[in-house]
Amino acid sequence: MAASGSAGRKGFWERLQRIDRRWIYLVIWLVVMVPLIKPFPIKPVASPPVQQMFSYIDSMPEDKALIISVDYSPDTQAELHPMTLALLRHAFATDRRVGLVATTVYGLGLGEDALREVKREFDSVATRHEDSVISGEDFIFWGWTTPLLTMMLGMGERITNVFPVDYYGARTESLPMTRHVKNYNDVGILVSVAGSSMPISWVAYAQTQFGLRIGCGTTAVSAADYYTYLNSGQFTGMLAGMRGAAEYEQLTREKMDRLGMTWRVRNRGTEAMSSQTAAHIAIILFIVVGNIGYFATRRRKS
Amino acid sequence: MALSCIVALLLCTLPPPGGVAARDVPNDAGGKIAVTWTRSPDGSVINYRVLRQAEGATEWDTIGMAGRLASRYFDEGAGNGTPYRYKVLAEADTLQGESEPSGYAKAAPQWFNTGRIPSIIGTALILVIFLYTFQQARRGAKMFIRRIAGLDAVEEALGRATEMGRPTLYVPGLSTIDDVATIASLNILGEVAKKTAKFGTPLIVPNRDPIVYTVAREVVKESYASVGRPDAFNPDSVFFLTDQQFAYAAAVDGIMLREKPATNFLIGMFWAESLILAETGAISGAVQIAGTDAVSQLPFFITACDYTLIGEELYAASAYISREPLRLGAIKGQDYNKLIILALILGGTLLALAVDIRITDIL
Amino acid sequence: MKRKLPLIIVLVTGIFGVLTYIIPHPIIQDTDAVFRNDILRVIGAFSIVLGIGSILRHHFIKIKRKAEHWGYSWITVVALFVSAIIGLFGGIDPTRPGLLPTQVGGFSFHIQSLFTGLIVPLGSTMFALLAFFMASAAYRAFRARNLEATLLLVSAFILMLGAVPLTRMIVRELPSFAEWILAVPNTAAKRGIGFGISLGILATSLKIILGIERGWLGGGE
Amino acid sequence: MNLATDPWVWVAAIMTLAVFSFLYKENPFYRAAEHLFVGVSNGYFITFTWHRVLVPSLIDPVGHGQKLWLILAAIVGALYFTRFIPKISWLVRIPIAIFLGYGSGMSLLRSVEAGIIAQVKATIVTRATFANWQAGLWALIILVGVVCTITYFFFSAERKGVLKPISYVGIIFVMVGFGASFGYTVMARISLFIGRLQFLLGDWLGLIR
Repeated sequence: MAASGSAGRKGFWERLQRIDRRWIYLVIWLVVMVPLIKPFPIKPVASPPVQQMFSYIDSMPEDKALIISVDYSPDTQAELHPMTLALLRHAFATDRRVGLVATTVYGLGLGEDALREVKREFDSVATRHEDSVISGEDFIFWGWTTPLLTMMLGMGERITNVFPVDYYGARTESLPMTRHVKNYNDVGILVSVAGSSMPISWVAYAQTQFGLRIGCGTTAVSAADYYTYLNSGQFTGMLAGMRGAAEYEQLTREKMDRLGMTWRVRNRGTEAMSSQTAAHIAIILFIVVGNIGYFATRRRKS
Repeated sequence: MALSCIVALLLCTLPPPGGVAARDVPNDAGGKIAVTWTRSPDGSVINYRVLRQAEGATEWDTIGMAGRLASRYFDEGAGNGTPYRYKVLAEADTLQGESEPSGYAKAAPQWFNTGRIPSIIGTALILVIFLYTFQQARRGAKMFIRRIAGLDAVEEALGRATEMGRPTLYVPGLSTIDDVATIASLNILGEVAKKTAKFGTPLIVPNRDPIVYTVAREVVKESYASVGRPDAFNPDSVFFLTDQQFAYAAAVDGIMLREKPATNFLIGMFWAESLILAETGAISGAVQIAGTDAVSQLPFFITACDYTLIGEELYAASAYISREPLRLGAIKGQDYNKLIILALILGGTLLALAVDIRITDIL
Repeated sequence: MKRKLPLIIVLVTGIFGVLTYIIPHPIIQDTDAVFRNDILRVIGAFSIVLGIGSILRHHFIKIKRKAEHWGYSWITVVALFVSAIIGLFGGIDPTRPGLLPTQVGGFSFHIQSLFTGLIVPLGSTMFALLAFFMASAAYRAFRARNLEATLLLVSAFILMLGAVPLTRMIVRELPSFAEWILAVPNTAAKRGIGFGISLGILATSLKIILGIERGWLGGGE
Repeated sequence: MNLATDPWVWVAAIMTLAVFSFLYKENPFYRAAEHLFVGVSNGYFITFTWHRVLVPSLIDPVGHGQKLWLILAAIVGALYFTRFIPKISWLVRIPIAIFLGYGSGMSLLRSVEAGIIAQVKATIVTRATFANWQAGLWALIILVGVVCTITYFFFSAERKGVLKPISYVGIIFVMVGFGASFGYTVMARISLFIGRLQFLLGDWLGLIR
């Protein structure tokens, strides 16, 4: 390094031009890993589609339920699981009833995982029975069933017909929440969190036939294809990729603070956003440095 | 209106759906009748129940439910040739409103899908042009084809491999044999193999699909035979690796860094592994020629490879290298068809701007 | 015969493929369903034997010749046999055990455990290498050498800037401009390329069905 | 620190590290993981083909005396093996021809419908498109881009005269589009790496909780 300084600035740029790619890898590794362990505060600003979904859920009538359809599998978990968690927190914090369904077998494990985590958060600060989150009263995890079409349409008539027992094996007929949530008429919005095209299936069946409001949580890659559904109003809001999750987490955090629920939760989307942002800035800087170097060395040659 | 509601309530009924009609679904394999109705004006309806009665029967059977916004139901259990009629019940929590029965309808299979007529006409037109250019080519008409940078580099790249005494790697994409990109890639493989046979450069062809593997092996063997070097064909040079996408990518990455091929061809259909392969190839210092019709992967090949055949260039490539008349004829046909597409787009736009029509009316 | 018969088969199955698209009648549709779900699946399954034979042969040759890194070939061969035996005799459904027990104490070596414990992490880590490769490819290739390269660089740059919260706050229009690039010029380019690709597919399919394209027949008569 | 106790988590973590070690250089650790990956994925492939294809589609029905014509399909499939018998090795072309012909026939009309007719319809600009002047303007830009990009792919004429500037505009659209696709994908790819790190640091080492 010292030698390159005496060789002059041009030598430095030239060398930078042909820098070993492993330095680039190392930088990427560090800028992603360090913020994961020690996140730096970054305040996501909600984009309009995220704000739209949040506002709708926040202001829908108290007696309407939120359904989350866990339509992703472990390979897209990093991007999508934080959305499920944030939606659950928002609903429980504002005393909304929540129903969970899975359209794939993978969704079962992920749905259970999400419920367990958020339930623990609320239960650990609950001082009264009413404050804790109770299966069958505050939420029902209906589970998974096949075929898909029968499930999507059947739930519009009577959910207990489609799911006689819930994921934990309880008879759905006997659950207190069933009295309030019988079919789609009692549902304010269904949010399909999916790495696949499942949100479109929900629109095609549950929305066109029953007028059910559909929200969409999806990966960053798929989001580009979904904007048409958002613009046409078929989706009430959309969370796209880790950023969408982080923005929803931020809105939920602010809401919970206003409600005096100031306990700390693990906002994985926001956590990853610091990594995400750091990596983006690193790549942008690489490109800038690469081009400065390119012009610096070219000028010398000419 | 208010009065009718009161009457309806008194009778424990909802205003029923109206205008129930049934008819055979066209362009299908039979067994399907479409039932349509106008929705009940009452907002409390939860769903509609569809009932069916076969001619001569006395019973009405429930055949299915439809949501409160639905005004159509497909009876997919209708027997072909049996006349059925239908009734629709609007249902709320405890109330019901029953419609008048529809007329009789019969389901029947059709022999021809009239919805496909536009694409049949379009295909016929396109095919006629191709057949014409094939004919021209057979007669020996001169076929010009412009320079394609990536393909001019093939010879040079293979020459480089020979000079360096290093092998050439050819990845024929990760798709199956019925993917046309794979066929195009195998055609190019045939031409590349002829040159490696002449130069005496070792060729490595790892495969992801077992059927593609069998064809690729035949193609390479044939190329070696056709240039008079059947003895130089190494049966182990074309092999199957694994069906798992990323296991395949891992293994090809390993080959790139261990065997150090001087030239890599990444030609065919690719998914997310495109950049994994191309970047590893760049690390190994190989000259890389890529080509794919997977539009979403092209940006990665363009950034990481020396030459990239974009989309259609992949299909033009085997004609370009082999100069075989019929293949050149196909290129000519493609160009004529592009002219027609351009004419349709520009003409259609001018027409649609001049007079107020919808595109669905003309196409 | 040796060349004619395959060419006739290609023509016949090709025409059948076309008919499935225009004739809704059950005679065609049901035949097509049987063809796809039974016949092609069964025929295709046999080709896998060739594939497995090929990879084994490839590694046995390496072992026999003691080619460079031949020791690693044993890993592939042993892993292939062990996992195939576990899968074939242990069954594919963890709730319905096969002939071979796949559990020792609390430890399961069922084929699905191998899938989630080995194939999934290996596959998703290979996939994750892309995060690094994107960075190094961008560093090398995104240089403003000429107009084309500059455009590539600038539009990628705008999209990336649009993903950073800070710049989104400074330039409020950035995200929507990024979306515009995706929705307008990007769509135009992809559609234009798409036309050519569709024509290329058509020409190639036609050449195969008509027997003009014969490279796949391989050598010999 | 809260280390994982599940042996499979350890296996997965070691495999993850082995693959990442490739970033430094090709090394024995990666080489072993790579060879293991190829072996196990093939074992899984065999298992899947047997249990999910051959048993339900061939062995079960034929064993129960149903669909006996499937034996014929099996015979055609077995023709793949004639490759090893030089005298009748040409028979291998029969199963290949079946796949090839059917695939080509299937794609013929479908690519016209989806790849050409539908796209022409989507590209034509009508008066209705101008209901919103902005949408109309964007549609016109798309039209120009499509026309120029198609022109770029003319092979049977030299890029001279009027073709030269038009195809140049075409390549401009292509480059802008490709750059956008690249930039857009960066976020998703970093997410994949974050997912692996969350596994390593969270599920395995228990560092982030």
